[in-house]
Amino acid sequence: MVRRVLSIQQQDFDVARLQQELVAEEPEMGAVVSFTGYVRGRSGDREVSSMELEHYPGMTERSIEGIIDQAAARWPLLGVTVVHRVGVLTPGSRIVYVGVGSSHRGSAFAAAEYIMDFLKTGAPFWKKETGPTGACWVEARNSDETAARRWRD
Amino acid sequence: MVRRVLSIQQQDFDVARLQQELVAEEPEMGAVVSFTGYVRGRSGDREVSSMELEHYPGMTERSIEGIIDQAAARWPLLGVTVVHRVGVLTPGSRIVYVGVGSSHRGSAFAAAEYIMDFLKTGAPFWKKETGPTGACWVEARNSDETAARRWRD
Amino acid sequence: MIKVLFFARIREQLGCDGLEIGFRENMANLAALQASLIAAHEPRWEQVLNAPNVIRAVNQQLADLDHPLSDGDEVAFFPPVTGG
Amino acid sequence: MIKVLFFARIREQLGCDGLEIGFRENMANLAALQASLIAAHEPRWEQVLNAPNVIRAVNQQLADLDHPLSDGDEVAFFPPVTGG
Repeated sequence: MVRRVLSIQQQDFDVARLQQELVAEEPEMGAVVSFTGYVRGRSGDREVSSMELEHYPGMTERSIEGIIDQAAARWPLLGVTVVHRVGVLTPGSRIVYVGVGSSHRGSAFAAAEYIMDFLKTGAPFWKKETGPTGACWVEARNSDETAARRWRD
Repeated sequence: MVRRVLSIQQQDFDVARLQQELVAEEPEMGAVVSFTGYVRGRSGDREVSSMELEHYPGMTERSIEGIIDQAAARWPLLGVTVVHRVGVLTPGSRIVYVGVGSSHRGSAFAAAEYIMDFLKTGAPFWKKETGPTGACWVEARNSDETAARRWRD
Repeated sequence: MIKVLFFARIREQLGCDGLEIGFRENMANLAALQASLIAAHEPRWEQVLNAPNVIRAVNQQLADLDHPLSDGDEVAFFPPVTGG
Repeated sequence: MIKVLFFARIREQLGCDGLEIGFRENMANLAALQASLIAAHEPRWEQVLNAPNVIRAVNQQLADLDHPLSDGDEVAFFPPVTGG
């Protein structure tokens, strides 16, 4: 079973520490690919002053465990870390971290992108953006569905 | 022109600081993909006790600038950082960092992998591995050429 | 007893985080449970729960309307996800 | 003057980091320069510089053997790269 760290949390995270833990004491580790998502100050042409992230406790963790299992079955991975924040976040804040360690870069890149694509479409998180004219739930994007679907072909 | 940081250096680097500089003050930044390469303790079935990285000063920087230009022409990028170490490194050490920032994750993933593939095949660096039975120059891998070639199709 | 949860936009449109309803023989599947919820509330519930992009889960796994239910199940209704 | 550099395995096989040679009319291209280098050294240079996977650069850009040379150019010989 691939070494894994999974956390849903309100507080910020430290990418260097997460990467250090992913790599630690693993002599075969040759490649780490990480993704960090940030709150942008604009969404389309709306200004965003803050964002609130809601999730479904329990189901979120199960979904992400399942996504990691799928990725580990497809590629030879040495470690996977997924951290996703919830609560109120301001522009420039980190939202999500996905780190994947492997012996070679090809599987690390592929698995990190796979995990992000399925996290976007299969893990129960919802974003509500607040701007000068009020708060709106973010609508799901077709491009995310398309990104996840290409792994099934 | 995409904001860029490029360094060839003997000393280690701090992935959190490099990522912080990549993101700083850019309100459109939504996604950062980073790759970190590490010295592995084994190479095939040979044990590796240390590795020496040689480069061609001048041409190395030009090659990497050209690779970044190509990536920035293909994808809408907000920032690119490439740091490559030279000199003697021991297993577990960081060798290379590629960080790419963009508004959306698709272009950040694609450009980071593109830059790594061309760095592996087009930038003049050479590795010599030292193990219990002596030192050997690392042979170029066909899989790296194949990885770079797929971007041309 | 069936535990019913609502999230995000759906939670706000219904003005309800969740509720518990006694399990009855006529709640054999998710469609039947949804019909009981609609019957027991204002017309707004019908519009919200029948909307084409509502996602449903039973015991934290995605489920279609014909998914069978048992006493003690946890059912959730939510909009398409937007995390990451 | 042409500045000639050797790197990595090729540097070690030749036992030489680099050298400078006066530019002459008969060094019109990279092939001609390579022939002069081979003619001026031990037979080992021919094996090393003619090996099928040798990479060559002129003024820090990859170049084929028919690449023209001018006085003041920087020429490099090196094996396939293995960084990253």
